[in-house]
Amino acid sequence: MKNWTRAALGLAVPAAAVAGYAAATTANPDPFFPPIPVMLKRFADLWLFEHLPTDVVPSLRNFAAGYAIALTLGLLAGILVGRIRWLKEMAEPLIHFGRSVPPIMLIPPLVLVLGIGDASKVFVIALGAVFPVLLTTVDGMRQVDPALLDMSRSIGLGRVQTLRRIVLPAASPAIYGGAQTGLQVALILMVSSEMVAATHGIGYMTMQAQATFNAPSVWAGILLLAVLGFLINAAFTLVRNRALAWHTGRAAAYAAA
Amino acid sequence: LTGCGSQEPAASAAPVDYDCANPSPVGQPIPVTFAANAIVSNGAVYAGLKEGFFKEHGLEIEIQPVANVSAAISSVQGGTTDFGFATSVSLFQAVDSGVPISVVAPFAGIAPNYYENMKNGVKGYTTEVTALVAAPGSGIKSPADLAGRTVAVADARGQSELTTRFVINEAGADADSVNYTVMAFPDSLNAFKAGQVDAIFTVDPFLSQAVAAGGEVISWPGVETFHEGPTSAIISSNKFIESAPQTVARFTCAIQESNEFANENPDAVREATAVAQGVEAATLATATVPYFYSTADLAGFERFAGIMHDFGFVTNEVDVQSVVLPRALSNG
Amino acid sequence: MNLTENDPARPVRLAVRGLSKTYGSGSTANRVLVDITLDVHQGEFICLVGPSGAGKTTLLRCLTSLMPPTSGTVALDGKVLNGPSEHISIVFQEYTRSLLPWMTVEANIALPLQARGMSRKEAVAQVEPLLRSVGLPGTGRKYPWQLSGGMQQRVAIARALITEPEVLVMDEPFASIDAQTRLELEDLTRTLQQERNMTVVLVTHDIDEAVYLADRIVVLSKNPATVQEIVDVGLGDTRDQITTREDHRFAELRSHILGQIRAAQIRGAVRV
Amino acid sequence: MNLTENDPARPVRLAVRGLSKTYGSGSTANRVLVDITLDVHQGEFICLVGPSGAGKTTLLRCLTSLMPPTSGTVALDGKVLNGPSEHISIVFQEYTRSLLPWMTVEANIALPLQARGMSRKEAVAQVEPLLRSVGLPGTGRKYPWQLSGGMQQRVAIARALITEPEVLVMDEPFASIDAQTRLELEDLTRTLQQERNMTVVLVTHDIDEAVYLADRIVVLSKNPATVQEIVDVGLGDTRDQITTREDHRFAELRSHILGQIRAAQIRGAVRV
Amino acid sequence: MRDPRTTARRLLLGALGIGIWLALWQWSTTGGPLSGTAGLPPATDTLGATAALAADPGFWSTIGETLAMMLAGLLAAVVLGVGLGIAMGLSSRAFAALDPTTQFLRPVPPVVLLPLVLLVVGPTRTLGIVLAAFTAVWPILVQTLVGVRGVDPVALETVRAMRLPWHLRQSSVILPSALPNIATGIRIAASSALMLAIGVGLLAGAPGLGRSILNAQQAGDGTLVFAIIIWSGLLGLATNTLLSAGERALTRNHGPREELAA
Ligand SMILES: Nc1ncnc2c1ncn2[C@@H]1O[C@H](COP(=O)(O)OP(=O)(O)OP(=O)(O)O)[C@@H](O)[C@H]1O
Ligand SMILES: Nc1ncnc2c1ncn2[C@@H]1O[C@H](COP(=O)(O)OP(=O)(O)OP(=O)(O)O)[C@@H](O)[C@H]1O
Ligand SMILES: [Mg+2]
Ligand SMILES: [Mg+2]
Repeated sequence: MKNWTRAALGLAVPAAAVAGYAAATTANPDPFFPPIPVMLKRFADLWLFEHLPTDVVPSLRNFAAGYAIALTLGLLAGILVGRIRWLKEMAEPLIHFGRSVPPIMLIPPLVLVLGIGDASKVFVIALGAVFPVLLTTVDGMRQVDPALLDMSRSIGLGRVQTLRRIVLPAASPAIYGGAQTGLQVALILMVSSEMVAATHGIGYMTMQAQATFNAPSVWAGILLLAVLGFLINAAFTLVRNRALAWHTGRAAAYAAA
Repeated sequence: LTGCGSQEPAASAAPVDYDCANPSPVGQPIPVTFAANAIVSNGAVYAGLKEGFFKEHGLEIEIQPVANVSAAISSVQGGTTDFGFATSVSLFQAVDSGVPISVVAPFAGIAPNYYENMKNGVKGYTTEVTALVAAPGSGIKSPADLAGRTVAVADARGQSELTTRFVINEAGADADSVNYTVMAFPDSLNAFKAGQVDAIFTVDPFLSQAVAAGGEVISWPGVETFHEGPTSAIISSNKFIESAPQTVARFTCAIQESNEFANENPDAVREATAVAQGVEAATLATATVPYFYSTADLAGFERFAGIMHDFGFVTNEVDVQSVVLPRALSNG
Repeated sequence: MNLTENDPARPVRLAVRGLSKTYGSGSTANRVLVDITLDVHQGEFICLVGPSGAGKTTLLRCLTSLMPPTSGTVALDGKVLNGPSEHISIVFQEYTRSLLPWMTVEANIALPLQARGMSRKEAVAQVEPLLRSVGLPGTGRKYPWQLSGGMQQRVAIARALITEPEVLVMDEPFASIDAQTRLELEDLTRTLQQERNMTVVLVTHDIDEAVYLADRIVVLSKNPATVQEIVDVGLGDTRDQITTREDHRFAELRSHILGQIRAAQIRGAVRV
Repeated sequence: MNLTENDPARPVRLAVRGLSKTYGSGSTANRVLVDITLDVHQGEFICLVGPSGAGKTTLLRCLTSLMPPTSGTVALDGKVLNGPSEHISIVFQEYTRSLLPWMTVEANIALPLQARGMSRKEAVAQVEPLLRSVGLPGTGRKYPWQLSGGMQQRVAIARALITEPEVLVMDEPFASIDAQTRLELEDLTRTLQQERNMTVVLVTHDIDEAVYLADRIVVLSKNPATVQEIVDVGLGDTRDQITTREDHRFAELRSHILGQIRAAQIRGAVRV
Repeated sequence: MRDPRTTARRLLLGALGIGIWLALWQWSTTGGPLSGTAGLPPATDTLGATAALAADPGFWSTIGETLAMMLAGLLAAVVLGVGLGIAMGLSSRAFAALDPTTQFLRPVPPVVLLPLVLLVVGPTRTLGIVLAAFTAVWPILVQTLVGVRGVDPVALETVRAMRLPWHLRQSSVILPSALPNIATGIRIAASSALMLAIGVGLLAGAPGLGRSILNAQQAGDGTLVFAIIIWSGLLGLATNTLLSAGERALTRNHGPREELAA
């Protein structure tokens, strides 16, 4: 497919949505659904300059720290749990229990232990994002073609080498999928954690706007999060596509145009 | 006042011929929904329900519990519920944002002359519903000492923050220098005990627990800000008011009767609230029951709106008169 | 022609003793190998033939300790194997599935050296000469899925050879390779085996190939597999694609083995 | 011996016109097929031979429209193909990966019938006779990964045959099958082709097999592949494993083709 | 099929894991670093309250509410996520058309949408379902996409050659092959759906466990809050156990899956 067809197709859906929204808001004005220009203006006013250093940057810092912790821990724990059977059996109920507890619920008690500063927020983000990474690591490692494992044993790759060269690469598409889900969870929690016990941040601002019926600000917040999410996701996709070039390349080798 | 594009004119109050004193019977009770969170300030409605005031006016009420005031306002304006509970602060913010809602009945507030009585040390006027409590050992003696400190408030840009800011400014400090962190009352109490915040804006029963833990009340921000008047109201959407004026009239009467009953029987209010919250009646035995206004206090509303405007909580000056239904201003 | 005596000059490298293998258990049990006993000597070239589905691959997997036998043992140089040994290289029948799609050809081939602790750079440096000798010069930077089936199979062969193994186990290694290249690879294998005094066990369906390559040919029967016959080839150590194949003994052995496999086939078919 | 005249009695089934294929583009472009033109007649048995990596599989994939050619066309009965046709059955070279591991053998074989709207039960009922004719009686309830390599390959063959296709395209279908079974399957394919007047295109590395089976043999050269030669076999319609292979023309053809492949190989090697 | 001894071992080790965790909790809140922290009840108190809840029939109907929202949301998400995932995985056109939009919507935190959805449907069960579905759809979509793209290209080409009709192609190749990934996606999504089904109660007063937590929190009953948290964890555990059992049944015959762990 040509690049411009791809771009055109990709723009068609959002364009239709925007046009539909614009038409609906003109035909049927509603204070909670402000017209798009109002939204955009508020977006520019709020986020472009004034609150960027005080609210956006700290939020993103928490996000980055929490997500980095989640990736590291999720991968490490996933590998350990995936490869050490007794550990897996011991940890499995706890893992599934842990990830079922809504992380937002844990913010108040966490505040007691870690304070209302960034530590509790980073912790919550890490806690929420770690599970998708961990689970897909464990599951992805189970899906390796047994023929590859035979090969690996036969050429004398040790446990660590097998893990590094065979199991993890084979699981990498699944792990990247989990990391992407973790990214979303981290964003959700970045915002949510600022809605409870916070003094600044994107979530705090947006929640405040919601509580005061400031619809354009709420929408500006949604827009900001969507844009940030989009950019973060795009960066992630870039990294993933590079790492999984073999995967896409192989599939494309067979795919009919 | 005009010039505020976002402000819709009040609901056109087509004269309705309904007399509270002579409840006209209906064949089938009219079903209506009411959005409220289960707090003592809503107690009059719970008590009124139990006393049968709503049934008397041919209404069958279903209470939709909501988490907070903005959720209640949202659900009223969206048409999910017919009526709802709103604090005056949230109400004016909503109106300021162009949300088409109006006050259909007065509700809980601070009793007339309360501030005067408190200043004069009249018995029974030593405490109020909301308080600012400083943490032990924080060295904070007055709201002025809060400058640069962290205070836990109950809602972002809501009544708690507004009144806290007001008392700090009154005390001569810069309200902007304070970190306001939003926490639910129980959480803020725990954070207070754990030394995570310097002061909390709170209400009973957390207030007494905070004091028991060594906290010191440094201000009664509600009464010190507003002095007296209705801090909350019963609202409905303009659309509903126009489409079902009879029902609204009946509802107004029932609320007014409930309010009068509540002022005379605070214990009944505590009891009914406890049932609604699903807690032991003893838990609320000492809870402060607010004063319930039976007619809307326009002057009070106007003063509140003015303070909000001064503190930038609303962008325009709110035309209060246009958002209060005439019927709510009179009794019966 | 059933010559199974040991050659005392050559020590026993692989000793298979009473090896049996049953897949599954209970009602779905599938008895594949029964009581296989076999000695493979150092520097010997063994070809394993037998009907499809007899159990050749299963035997190789047990032989190399990739899979535990149900009973019996396999010993390498007198030590019972409990897991794959680094002295044994394997070329798998499912060669397309045994290459790593995320690694280039040269990385795939260099992998066993890295497993032995060599740096990647050093290991990769050894790849190109080997690629040339399997007829794939200049393909090191490609990915396996960019190669044809026969090319992938040769990559798998190169990977097995790179460690200069003492024992080489190959499962139908030339099945997808054209006649000409096949002859070359046969000679390459035979030459390396002679030069390095390597022990080779090779499964093939091509009887000519078996006779041409082997010092001894092991014929497996079917359902379950037992050693039906072991044939001493006795065509000498140096072979040649033209003269050896013209040897009258070659033709004799060829038709003998074909008859044996046919017999094994029928024996099996009766039991189904 | 370069006999490429068309047989006017038989209509053209598959018409390949100026077909070229280049993998990738820019600096990594790999020109594999160049200007291949070829007619395959109804009821004709074509064998495709050529060095490993020449482009045989690529040609088959373009021929069956699994992959669009870079230029040129393929027409079936005069209609240019734009996607796989239901009249063509294919046996893939990577047979282990073309069987679905989550389906039993019989479900795998029945699948193409279900594709034609037959109920699963009805389709499965037709499987057992076919399994018997490829030498796998009673294996219908097993899963592919419970079978040996050669058995899996036969399952893939059975799957291709079940629809009684008009055109059968096979990529090294007997590579992993023992000599005896291979002969039987060769005869099976040839018999079915004769009975059903089926058109067959078969890739093989076994020159004997090519000569034994084919009406015409297409020799591909390498790097990039072009049609190097098309050889008319002319051994008659009925063949026999013993008499046909003893025909003096058989030996002649055999060494001619081997020479051609060797030439193709060398031509290719020079260009690398 | 599975050895009863393995099952016993699993149960035993699982119990051991939970035991260790509880012991740590108890120690840290009674004698350890967190002792005396208000709002952090010791394990014993919490477990007592947790057990007491089991005897309350009203609590079970609350759980039922939450489960109903979660399941309905999850179901919608599965239909939507798997459908879109397959479409985007198989058709580059569909991918090009939908990918930017999903990339844009995916990171929007559902909690931010809450006030808007609340406006339209109110603090009802529907609110929970909509938000649960909105959250759950993304992991399912992502994992389905991963799964569909991971289908062995040779297998895919095989069925293309057979010209399998669309539904057969899905049911015979795409779904079975992508199933392990889809199952992982659903398992991850289930906990997100549960989180939202509870969250809407907490943040907006929709029915279910969240509202119970809200009430407990407003009443300042920390022990009860933690007891309900434990129940939500148990609920997640139960959902996961069911889902994995289903997954195992579905992928039973996918091949000789070798246990990696020694
Ligand atoms: N996806 C791909 N990308 C790039 N090059 C490819 C790809 N697939 C095949 N090739 C190249 O195309 C050439 C022909 O491959 P093809 O599989 O058609 O050969 P073949 O004649 O079938 O060989 P064999 O007999 O070994 O199966 C090879 O040189 C191979 O490297
Ligand atoms: N995982 C398994 N589970 C059950 N049975 C199996 C399994 N693997 C192989 N078998 C059976 O064991 C027998 C021998 O298989 P094996 O792969 O060893 O045969 P082979 O001699 O290598 O055949 P080929 O020449 O076709 O490769 C076959 O009948 C096969 O069905
Ligand atoms: Mg085999
Ligand atoms: Mg090929």
